[in-house]
Amino acid sequence: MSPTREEQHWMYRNMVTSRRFEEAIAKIYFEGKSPAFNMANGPIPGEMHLSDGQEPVAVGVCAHLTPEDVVTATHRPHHQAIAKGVDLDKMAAEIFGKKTGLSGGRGGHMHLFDDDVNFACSGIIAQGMGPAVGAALSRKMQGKPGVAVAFVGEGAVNQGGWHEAMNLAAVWNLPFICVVEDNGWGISVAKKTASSIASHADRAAAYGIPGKRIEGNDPYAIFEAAGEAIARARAGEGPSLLECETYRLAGHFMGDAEAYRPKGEKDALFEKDPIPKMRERLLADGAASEAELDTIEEESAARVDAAIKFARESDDAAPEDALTRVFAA
Amino acid sequence: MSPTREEQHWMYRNMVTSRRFEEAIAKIYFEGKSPAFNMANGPIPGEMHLSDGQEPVAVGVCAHLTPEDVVTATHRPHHQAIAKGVDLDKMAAEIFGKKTGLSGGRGGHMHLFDDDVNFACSGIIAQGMGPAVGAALSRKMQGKPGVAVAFVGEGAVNQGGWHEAMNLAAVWNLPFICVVEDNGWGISVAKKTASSIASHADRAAAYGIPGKRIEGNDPYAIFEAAGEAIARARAGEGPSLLECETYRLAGHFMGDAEAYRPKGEKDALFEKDPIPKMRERLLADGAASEAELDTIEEESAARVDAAIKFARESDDAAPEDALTRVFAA
Amino acid sequence: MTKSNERKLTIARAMAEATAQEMRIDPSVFVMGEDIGPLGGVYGNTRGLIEEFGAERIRDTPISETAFIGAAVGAAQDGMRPVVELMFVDFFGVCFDAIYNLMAKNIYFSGGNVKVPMVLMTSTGGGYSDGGQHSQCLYGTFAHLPGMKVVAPSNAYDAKGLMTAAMRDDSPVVYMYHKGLQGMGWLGTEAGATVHVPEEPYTLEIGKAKVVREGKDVSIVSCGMGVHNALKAAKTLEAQGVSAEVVDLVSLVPLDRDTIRASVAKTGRLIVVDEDYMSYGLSGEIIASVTEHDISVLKAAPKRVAFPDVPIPFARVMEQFCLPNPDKIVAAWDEMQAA
Amino acid sequence: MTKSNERKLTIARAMAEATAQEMRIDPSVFVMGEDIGPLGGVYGNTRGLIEEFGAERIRDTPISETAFIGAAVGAAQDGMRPVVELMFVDFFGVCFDAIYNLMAKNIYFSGGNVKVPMVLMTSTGGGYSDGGQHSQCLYGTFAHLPGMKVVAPSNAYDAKGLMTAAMRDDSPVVYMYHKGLQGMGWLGTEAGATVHVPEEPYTLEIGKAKVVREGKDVSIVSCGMGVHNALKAAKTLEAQGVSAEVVDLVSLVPLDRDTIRASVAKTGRLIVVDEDYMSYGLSGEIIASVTEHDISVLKAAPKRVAFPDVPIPFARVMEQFCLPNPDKIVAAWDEMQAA
Ligand SMILES: Cc1ncc(C[n+]2csc(CCOP(=O)(O)OP(=O)(O)O)c2C)c(N)n1
Ligand SMILES: Cc1ncc(C[n+]2csc(CCOP(=O)(O)OP(=O)(O)O)c2C)c(N)n1
Ligand SMILES: [Mg+2]
Ligand SMILES: [Mg+2]
Repeated sequence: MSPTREEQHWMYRNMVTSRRFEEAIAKIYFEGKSPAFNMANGPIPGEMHLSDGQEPVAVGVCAHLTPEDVVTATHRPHHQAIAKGVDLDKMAAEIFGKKTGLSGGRGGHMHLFDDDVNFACSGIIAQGMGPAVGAALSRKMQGKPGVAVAFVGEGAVNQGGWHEAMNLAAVWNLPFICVVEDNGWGISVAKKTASSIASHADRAAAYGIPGKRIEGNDPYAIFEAAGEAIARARAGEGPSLLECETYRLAGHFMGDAEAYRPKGEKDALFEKDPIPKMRERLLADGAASEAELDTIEEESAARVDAAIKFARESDDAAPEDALTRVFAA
Repeated sequence: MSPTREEQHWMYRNMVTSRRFEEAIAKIYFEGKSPAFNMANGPIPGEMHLSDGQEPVAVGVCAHLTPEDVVTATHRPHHQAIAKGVDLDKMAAEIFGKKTGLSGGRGGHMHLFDDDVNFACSGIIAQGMGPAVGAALSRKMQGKPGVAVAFVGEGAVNQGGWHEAMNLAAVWNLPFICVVEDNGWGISVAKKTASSIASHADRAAAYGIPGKRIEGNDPYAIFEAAGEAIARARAGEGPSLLECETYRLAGHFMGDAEAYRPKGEKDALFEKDPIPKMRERLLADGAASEAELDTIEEESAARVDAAIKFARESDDAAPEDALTRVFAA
Repeated sequence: MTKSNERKLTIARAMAEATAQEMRIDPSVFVMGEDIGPLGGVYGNTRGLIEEFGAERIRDTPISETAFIGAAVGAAQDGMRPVVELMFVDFFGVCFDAIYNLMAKNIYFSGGNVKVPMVLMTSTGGGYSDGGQHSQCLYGTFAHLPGMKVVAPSNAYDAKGLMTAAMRDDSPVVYMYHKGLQGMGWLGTEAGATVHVPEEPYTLEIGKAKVVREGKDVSIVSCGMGVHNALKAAKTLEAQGVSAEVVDLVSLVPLDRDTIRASVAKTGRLIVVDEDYMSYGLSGEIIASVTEHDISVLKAAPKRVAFPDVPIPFARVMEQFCLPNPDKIVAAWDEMQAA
Repeated sequence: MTKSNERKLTIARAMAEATAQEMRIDPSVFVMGEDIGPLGGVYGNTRGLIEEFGAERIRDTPISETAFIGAAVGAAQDGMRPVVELMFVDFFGVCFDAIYNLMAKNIYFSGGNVKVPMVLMTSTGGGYSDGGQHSQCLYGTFAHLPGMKVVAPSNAYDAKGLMTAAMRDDSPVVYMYHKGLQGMGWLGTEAGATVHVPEEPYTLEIGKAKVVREGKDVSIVSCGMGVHNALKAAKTLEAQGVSAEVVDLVSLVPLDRDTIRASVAKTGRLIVVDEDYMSYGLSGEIIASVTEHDISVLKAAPKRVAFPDVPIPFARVMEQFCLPNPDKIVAAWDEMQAA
């Protein structure tokens, strides 16, 4: 199952949009944070986890999803949010803590909720697993279409909640897919320090479900594997586990000095940046012309600019609104 | 690795002692609880989880252990405590809530701690996993001999903490063995309702360690498999996972009507009671004479009687001692 | 009501009845938890449901609290109204992240764009020698953390009304039922909890306390089992010519401070009875809520009769030594007079 | 001490120094947690340790808090003295069973036959827009449950003494350090937390509060960051002719009620400052501890300046609106006068 030309364009567009978005965020993040870097300052305060380099996973999976499908993501959610179609204006505004943000500034970058496209993320490792399984259960019980995908990092696979949710999804045969983004690191802890086996796809055997590892941060291969898993889920054949090798081109969070990385690792990763690679491939395959790609890139940049502008120009959250929306209206 | 004649006698003795102990407990448990059964009443109040039928697992594993090895057990701990050599007088007294109990009545049947033989148990599912892994780590770091064994039920294998501890033991290559007592039920929930695969031994693959399932509640087969796993751990070759099929001849706890069991299941289990089976086998193999077995049985009964007498005759815990021993002296 | 019209139910049956009635009218309600199917719940509160609604809507789960409570959150956000059971509140430690970081916060994190209509039922309380991991109340633990409503009925009438209200609420409700009130014979039960329960569905307002006995000399404030202890103490005190008012909190979150304050304003004295650990919990909150509002109403220092700050011991004599009881409440009154 | 003799350390460095010194003399001490190795702890409190002690004693763990905290309990019972880190206190929900049902209770369950000499370090606090799962204090949550000592230093001197005391204690100690005091530049830091720290090891008695500023009109009681807010408010009040005493709790468990009561007995007024959620927590406990003891000393109703009962919002203006600060403390004094 290879992506069609349109799908390839969609994938490239979303990868570029995500990258541009993060570049914009990264730049703004440093406003007000120099000369002394203090996370609390500037238009975007707090922790910031960028997903540069990990875009292939988001687009390879989300290319198969519609707004009615459910996605839960992690503390590193931008690429997935964008690929899932989260409203970029409101998302940017949320990251800025504005009134017009997805949740009026209550959530922030680690708590992006867009009910229109069934997207949510959260800040505790493996936390999205249960809710995604529950959404899958809900669809099955209601007889409504839709699958649920939980994205997690490779570090999350050692968390107890991950295991429980996998077993639950399997024993109830739910339309659920767990996608592991293996960027090799959990903050400063290397995968081999944390996990007793090399490929988490092998853990699928513990649940009697298909497991597959996709090497090389390759959007096409991810597209193919995700397509199979999602089709399986839609057909009522139950959950799957995918582990995708990917690259974290940024630090764990902004401000991370990354001294824990072996020398040269970062440079090697930059050489494998998936965006120029996909561009080359699109051209080599004749799947897109230079002009088409330029247009996509320009449109993506414009889209991001508009979202950032919207966020910048929106009103700050109202302080006293902090006390509202604790309970459902 | 078959058990020697002495080991076979030891195993039989401990199985019988455990069974006699539980029979005694079961009888006394009902004192003061009739005509109306009220758990709060009688000389042994509270929940009571018996292990009748599960003795082969305890003896097959503990035959390889010395007091310096560490065992953590569950809410159903008597057979393992006995096989690990926990002081039977103090254990009985603890179950009665007496001053002379292992912890002076503070713990009760689900919280038996005997530091002399490195035994502990607890009431939350899979809770013993972390501490056993930690004890294994402690031995490795201190360069002291000893392995750690965590016994859990088959229901516990779906708990998050189980998974985390397995991975941790594996990634640190610790002298740790997890023994799953698969009695087919977690209270009223059948294994196949709860677990997505039939044999939990297959979950060993998720940690890159050996996993083995032993069918038939067979003390000899368990002895053999446990012997290998423990030898491996002692040799510094890391953790193993064993799942032993076993039978719960009692209810989940005393007072359980067991209406959830399929018709006839209980009767079939009673026919496979491992104690008469082992007696027959010892005789058939010429590993013991009738007289020897009678002596073992009599001595076991006498040992249990003495422990019960000790417990009965001991002073009640002092009420105000409830306020002491919260912190280390 | 005449005796013959009475329809006495246990709390267990009241909860099951409320659930069944709601499930009949609302297909989005379903139940998940351990042993809530064929067994009907260890504490009887789902008895009969699987027979009527089947295993699709009454789901026995693996022993995986993080997964199934997390799944309830996901299902609730997706249009269902799950009722989940945490068999003993003592087990909250294996799954509290799903409870307090997801269930309780997702409405807020979403700015109100998602609803989390779910009920988390959990058994509380000791007194029957179940040891230190099966006997706690943990009222303070749950009530301290924002985003969940918390109720704790003391009788079957309230239990049914709260259960129906909880299932209809678009916010998460933690429903803490006390094992000693549940009406399971094998646990012993407080007779006063088994009361008349109307057949038709009704709701109790979450967040409203009840004055269950009027009095003028002292306010005894409690919830769950403590209410029965308070009522017994009030009887003893009455024989001594002391008129005790008893306030049943019913809800811990939202906390009905007005009713508490009004009662103490009237009586001038406060005794809080709490089966949960004493420090940093319910007893302190009630006292602070009164005193921060107005200390001039107090004729004596407030008192608490609470579980001391020790793990719950197994031995009967030790556990009973620690638990609140009517005698201790009366003694608290006596000390107040002596001071 | 002359300025030149001063040896100012951040709390992070004070903690790391105490740990290193103890590790040098006690081979049973070791450290486990996420990112405590080469990274030196996200909050710097293990910096330099792996270089000196190696990866055998300074162990980076998988993201498996239940396993490694449970393992610490097992190792502690087996003769080791583990120091474990829960990176943010907000994550307690994934592992609280290991903490409160094992670590905190095993001494009691064993009747004192086992010791559980371990330290659980965890970061607390907000104020830098880290959102609702990375900014909590949860003092009340930990202090409510019996069996763990709980400390919360406000400055580097106390931090070192408490750390050494905690490692030498045979009971489990929860060590709650506040991110805003830690001295990590990238987080901003309260200057008052970075103070002179003697080089040689020393211990602070766990369970002793400190009067960090004497006064006679009002007692402001707090811990951690709140102490600095209280001191700033005291300065403002001083300019208005009001003499505020500031009590730093230092330990939450055991709670030094005597020191608090003595202070309020002297001043007659009480303001509790608490960055944790208001209800059912620390602020209520302090007020209750004073009022249950003797209400006659109080000249006004006690006040609390605490985080309101809402999840912690991300947006800076919202979070700052909720957090305690010196102005709110001064306002509490003003309201006390107006009442
Ligand atoms: C339960 C829990 N433990 C620890 C953390 C702190 N933490 C945040 S991100 C992270 C690393 C996660 O690694 P991984 O799952 O591989 O995701 P990545 O950051 O690489 O995308 C850790 C340990 C957390 N948020 N939740
Ligand atoms: C975390 C947790 N969840 C639920 C329970 C309640 N509970 C006690 S025993 C039990 C069944 C355990 O099944 P299994 O692990 O197979 O052990 P068995 O009882 O069969 O020996 C359950 C669910 C508990 N003690 N802890
Ligand atoms: Mg990673
Ligand atoms: Mg079982």
